Amino acid sequence: MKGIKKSFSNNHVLKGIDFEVKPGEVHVLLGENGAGKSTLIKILTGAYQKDEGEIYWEGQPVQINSPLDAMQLGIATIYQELNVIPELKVYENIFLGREIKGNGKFSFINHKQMKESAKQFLQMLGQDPAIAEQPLGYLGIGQQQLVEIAKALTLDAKLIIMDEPTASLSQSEVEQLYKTVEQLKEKGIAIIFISHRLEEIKRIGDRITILRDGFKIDTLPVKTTSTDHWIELMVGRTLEEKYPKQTFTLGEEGFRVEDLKVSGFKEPVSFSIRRGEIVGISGLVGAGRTELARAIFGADKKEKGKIYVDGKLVDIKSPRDAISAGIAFITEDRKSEGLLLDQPLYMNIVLANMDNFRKKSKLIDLKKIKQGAMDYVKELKIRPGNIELNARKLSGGNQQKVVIAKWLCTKAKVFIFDEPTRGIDVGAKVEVYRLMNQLVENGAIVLMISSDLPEILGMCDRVLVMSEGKITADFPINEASQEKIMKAATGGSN
Amino acid sequence: GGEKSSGGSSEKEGNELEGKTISVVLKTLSSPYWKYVEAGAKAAGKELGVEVNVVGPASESQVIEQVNMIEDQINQSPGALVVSPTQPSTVVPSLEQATQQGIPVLLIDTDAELKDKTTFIGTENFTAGQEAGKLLASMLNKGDEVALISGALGNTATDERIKGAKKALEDAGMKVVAEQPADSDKSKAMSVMENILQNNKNIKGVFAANDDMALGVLRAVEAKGMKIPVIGTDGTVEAVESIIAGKLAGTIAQSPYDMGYLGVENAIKAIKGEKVEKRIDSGIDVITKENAQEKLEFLKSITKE
Amino acid sequence: MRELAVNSSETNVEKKSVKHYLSKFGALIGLIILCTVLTILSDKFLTINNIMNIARQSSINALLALGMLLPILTAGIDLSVGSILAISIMLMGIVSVNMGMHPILGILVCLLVGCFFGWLNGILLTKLKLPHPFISTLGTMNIARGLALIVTAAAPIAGFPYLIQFLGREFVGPIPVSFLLVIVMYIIFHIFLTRTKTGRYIYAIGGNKEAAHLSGINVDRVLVIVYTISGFMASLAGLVMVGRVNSAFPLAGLSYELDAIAAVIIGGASFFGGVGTVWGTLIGALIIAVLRNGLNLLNVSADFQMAVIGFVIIAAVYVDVIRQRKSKKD
Amino acid sequence: MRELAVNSSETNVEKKSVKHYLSKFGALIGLIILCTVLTILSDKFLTINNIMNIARQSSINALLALGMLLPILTAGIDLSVGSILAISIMLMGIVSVNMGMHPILGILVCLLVGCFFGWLNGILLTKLKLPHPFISTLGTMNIARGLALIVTAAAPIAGFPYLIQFLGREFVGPIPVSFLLVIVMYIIFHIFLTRTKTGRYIYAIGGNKEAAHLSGINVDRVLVIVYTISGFMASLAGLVMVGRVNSAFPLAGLSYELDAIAAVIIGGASFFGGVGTVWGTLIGALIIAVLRNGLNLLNVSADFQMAVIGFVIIAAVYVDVIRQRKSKKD
Ligand SMILES: Nc1ncnc2c1ncn2[C@@H]1O[C@H](COP(=O)(O)OP(=O)(O)OP(=O)(O)O)[C@@H](O)[C@H]1O
Ligand SMILES: Nc1ncnc2c1ncn2[C@@H]1O[C@H](COP(=O)(O)OP(=O)(O)OP(=O)(O)O)[C@@H](O)[C@H]1O
Ligand SMILES: [Mg+2]
Ligand SMILES: [Mg+2]
Repeated sequence: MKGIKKSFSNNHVLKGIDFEVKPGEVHVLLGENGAGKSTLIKILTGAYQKDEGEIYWEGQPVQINSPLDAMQLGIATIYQELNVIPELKVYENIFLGREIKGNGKFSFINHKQMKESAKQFLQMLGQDPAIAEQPLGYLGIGQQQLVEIAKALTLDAKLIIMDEPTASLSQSEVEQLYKTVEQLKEKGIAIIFISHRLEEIKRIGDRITILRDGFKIDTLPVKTTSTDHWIELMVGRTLEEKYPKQTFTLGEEGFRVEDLKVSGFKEPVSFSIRRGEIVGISGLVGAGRTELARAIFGADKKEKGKIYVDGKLVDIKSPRDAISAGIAFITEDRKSEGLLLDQPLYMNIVLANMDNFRKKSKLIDLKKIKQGAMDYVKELKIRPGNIELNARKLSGGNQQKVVIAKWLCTKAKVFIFDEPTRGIDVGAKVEVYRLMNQLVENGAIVLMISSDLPEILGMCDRVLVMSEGKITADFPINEASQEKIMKAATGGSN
Repeated sequence: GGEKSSGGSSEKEGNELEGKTISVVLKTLSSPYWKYVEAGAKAAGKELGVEVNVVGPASESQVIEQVNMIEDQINQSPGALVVSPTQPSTVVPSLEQATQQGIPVLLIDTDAELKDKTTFIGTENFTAGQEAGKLLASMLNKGDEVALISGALGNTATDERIKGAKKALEDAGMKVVAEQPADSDKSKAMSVMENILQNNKNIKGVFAANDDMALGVLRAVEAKGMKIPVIGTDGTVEAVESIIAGKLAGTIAQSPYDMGYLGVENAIKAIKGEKVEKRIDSGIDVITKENAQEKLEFLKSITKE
Repeated sequence: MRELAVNSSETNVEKKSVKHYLSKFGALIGLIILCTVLTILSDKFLTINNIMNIARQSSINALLALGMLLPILTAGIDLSVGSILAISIMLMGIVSVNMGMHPILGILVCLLVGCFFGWLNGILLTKLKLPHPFISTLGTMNIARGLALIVTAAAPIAGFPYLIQFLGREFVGPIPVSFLLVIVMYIIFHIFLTRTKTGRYIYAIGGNKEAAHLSGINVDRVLVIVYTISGFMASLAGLVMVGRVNSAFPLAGLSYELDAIAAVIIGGASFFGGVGTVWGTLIGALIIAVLRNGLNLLNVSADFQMAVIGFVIIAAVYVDVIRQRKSKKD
Repeated sequence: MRELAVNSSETNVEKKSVKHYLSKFGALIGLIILCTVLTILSDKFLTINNIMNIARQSSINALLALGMLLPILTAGIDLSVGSILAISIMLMGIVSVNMGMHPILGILVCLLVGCFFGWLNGILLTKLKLPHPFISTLGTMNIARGLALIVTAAAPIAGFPYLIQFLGREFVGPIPVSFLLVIVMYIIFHIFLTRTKTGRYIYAIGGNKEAAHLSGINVDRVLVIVYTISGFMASLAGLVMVGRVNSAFPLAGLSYELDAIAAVIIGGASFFGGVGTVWGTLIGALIIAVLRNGLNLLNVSADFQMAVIGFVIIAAVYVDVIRQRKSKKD
């Protein structure tokens, strides 16, 4: 790609990017949220049209006007935002657009062959092949992501683009993915890999291109350069710490869940959190962590269970009750559960706490809302910082920050974060971590569900591990290690 | 066949008719006009001792629904069928089926080209329109401008009335300056008339293809502070009351009650095998201030039941 | 207008706001084009008298469309408005004409009946959990129409007292009271939708029901309110209609839902919810009324009218589409 | 039925499949309940004769609904089917009756006109980028109806040749040809929707348009096909109607879109696209036809019928909702 430029309205996102990928290499794209990574690859895949510049494929200039053009060249893409059809079966999603048909020109789709082939690919990714025949909408978001990966693999492409594929995967799936990437590399397939997880870049990347403010800063070999150097190039300054963990003295118990049971769980779950600690929940995809959080929050029915906030029993039947009890729930899927994509940022931010922004007349105080929203936009460094913009127009990471802002705005006492740093850049992650520190310091309770083990180990004081709807382990952080957690997560009882 | 069906309103049964029922399928039952037909048919059934089922779709636009109703009635093997077709040609195939099964078919209000029909009872809508046109012309001077308000597009009954009125008015030397549809809807008629008056200040009289529209037109005319004759068709209570109050100039009634009554009366004759006239005129009433009171009392007496 | 003024004061977002404003009232261009063409074609069109005619004629649909905007904002629909209108005015007629009770009581009955059926729509949708309001409101549409026919055995009711006729009939100077009512209701709804919690929740639910629920919004409650208001507006439109024609008849409002929906959509609202404004809806209702009025003035024959209306609906929306595409490019 | 058989053979997913099957044809329970009640209430209901009546009476709506299923699967709608039906049969009448040309030519004209207007809907939607098919099809609905009125100055056409009447009129043994046509078309559509690429793409577009586009599906092309087929089915339904009543009239099919949409939705399809089956739609169409027929047999008056139909629409869907909730709990 040469001299690629792209702007939305007056927002110049890409200001002339040159970029190349060689067969058999894993080329990583790194940059802050909103740096234009996704935009760049969407131009390559025909989802967006470039304003200027040229694209060469195997030495020849090519025109890519639609996703189909890209596919026909042999470019497969896993987009940052899930692009799946919940109503169709998993195997149909995998072969969408490239259904297997019989031999004749007018023959019908061969469902049987598609199922079998899909099962193989799923097995390759370490998944239960039986899910091939489920409607995709039944799967959790992590498994949906894996389906997307399987979809790209079936294309038999020469270039595979992965835009933050690991963001919603847990450790074991990530390992599986790394293996798959290695295999692909060996076959001489080129891979463009976007990620905010520096450890993983180090592990699988060959070269790295860093973007900032719409410019390409540099392309470096991965092995011979340091992550600190990348960060410096990426944010324009150095970053002292990736996990700015602060320890506070433990206070009294602030949040307790007792004998909570939801329909999918084998046994009731209990745990409690004291003031001053951050508790993490780790586990594999589908372990039931999100279900647990949803049940606490009143989003799903619970069969039984008691919840105490500040030692007081609270009756939670709906998210509304939960919010008034002082609980906030930062959901994992920002697109379907978090944002009003076609509403301005300020509405998104104040949505859960509109009461605070009303005049005596009970009418909404728009000025106050915008002011309040602006404060959070500044605090979380949401970019672009225009609160009138619709949420849809933000990059993935910035959207995530908007969701966090919404919950900060409720001034809750208990914060449940479900995959809070999914898809946000290192700089922003540190901001989120600082924020957690700050919340804890101010007496709030933080419960963090995360599939990112380094993050759990780096930020939590205690870690709970879930497996198949049970809590299988409860470690203080100094006793925890990747291996121990993984063992507990895969069902090992201790 | 002919078992008693559960929905019938009349329990009395004539012995000589051996429990036969008469099915009456009308264009609709949702307007006063068709309610009068129903009242007439039911009254005849009561007096002559036969069970009468009167059905009709919820609105006059449900053409195929009416055909379905006819089929469903035939399915119950009635002694005779009395039908008023919304779209005359559409009922022919199913009515042919009835005549083939030996069920006498009588048409009322609107005729259809059915070979073996027993009779047609009614007045042509064209004639009714003509009468209305004559009435309106008698209130105006040669060369006056008039407007016509028709029903929904493609509604044959109201279209025929408009054609008749137009002919009579033009024959009498009037100038038709506007002709617009108002879907037999009072409120729409008012809007349409307002718009027509906007363009044609010299209109001296209006004919509307039914009374509801005539009353809507009247509102528009009155709102303008004008006093010109408005003629409707059907002779509904509301229209007649308006005539008595000196507002509506007149209306043409096609004797719906008589149509219903005669329909059932002749159906019984047909069942018994008696001779029935091939064409029975149910007559037209021209209602103006002179005879309105009398008409109103009659209408009230038949709807009370 | 307000919106524009507020935003313009903040200079840094000014340019965007003008665009924003245009994109909000895009259908306005369609309306202006339509009026220009009609002014050229008929010298009767641009007269005070005729404009007041249009104002009156648009008012029933404008009220229905305003009510309809709410369900559509929540990604729903209300097919029952025409039927609710009918049953409301029939019962008002029975109370205030047939039974001769006080007109105020009649008006109350009318509006309460509208609210009741609207509430019923909401309850069917949220408590019975019917999959889409199309079903619940299609059901109520039939039930209410059936009842309207049953209550007086299809007989119309005339001779309403002055107080009931007031809204639909009187003028303040040259301006029909019904249009003043429209303006007042639109302003109230504008404030309701933009400045109250429930109003904003309506947009939120339309934008993302799940996110709204998880943000602590009592979605069911808001939906019940939405359909109740829609029913209320239907009965209010009925009240205006009764005043206009001094009678209530059971087939009143038949298929009016289509015009109301068309007004909302022409006015820029989205069927997928979350997008739409009251002023857009007003313009949508005016486009439809101007069109009907203009074609009457031009004495276009009825069958052609139909075809022309179809064409103009498409054209009006298309103008909006082109304009939006352009403003995006700039 | 097929689905069940296929799935049952795989024992490990058997239990799920039965549930799945039930959830697909949930409306079936509603239909069975309805039939049982009617059999008890009327001894005429469960006769061969009457069942064949129902088969005939349902066929027009069944064909329209089958066509309507496609737009709804793509999260769209087609309001123009009734009008397309009308213009198709009017032009067929002009060609084959008024001009006396060969009946086959008439049939061709009918079907081509249907395809043309459907195609036009698709083009308006995809090329003019109108925001929602509600607009484009509302436009065509008016245009086609206007044209149907214009072509013969609103006069009906009767006296069609036998060949044209064949589909709507003839019987094979006791079974009406029109119902056989329905069965054949439903089977074809079932295969089309489940076994061809375009068929699957229709579901994909309804499920997630953006994802479908990014998967290399030519969304616009599929949408044009969808609306063209819907138009085609409207004209096919028109052909059956002409055969049944031996005449074409310009108001034919007025407001049929509502019944067709109701059939699709009662049959379990979702307005948000991606969900729905042909067999569900067939059951939906049958429920409506059985209901109307039953009420006629019981001599229920039209106003009560209306109220009852409203009630049953809600009840039928509610039965489905309860059943689904139950099956989810198990
Ligand atoms: N459809 C759009 N309309 C307008 N602006 C857009 C659109 N899509 C993206 N942008 C803007 O383009 C910029 C780059 O976005 P992009 O999604 O490419 O960032 P990114 O580097 O992938 O970030 P992240 O790490 O958060 O995914 C952002 O400022 C975003 O707001
Ligand atoms: N709507 C649904 N229908 C059926 N099964 C579901 C549904 N939603 C989730 N599941 C299943 O429930 C299990 C628990 O999912 P949950 O999302 O709670 O897991 P998790 O630990 O949060 O994992 P993730 O990392 O994917 O968020 C998974 O096996 C998932 O496939
Ligand atoms: Mg991105
Ligand atoms: Mg989760």
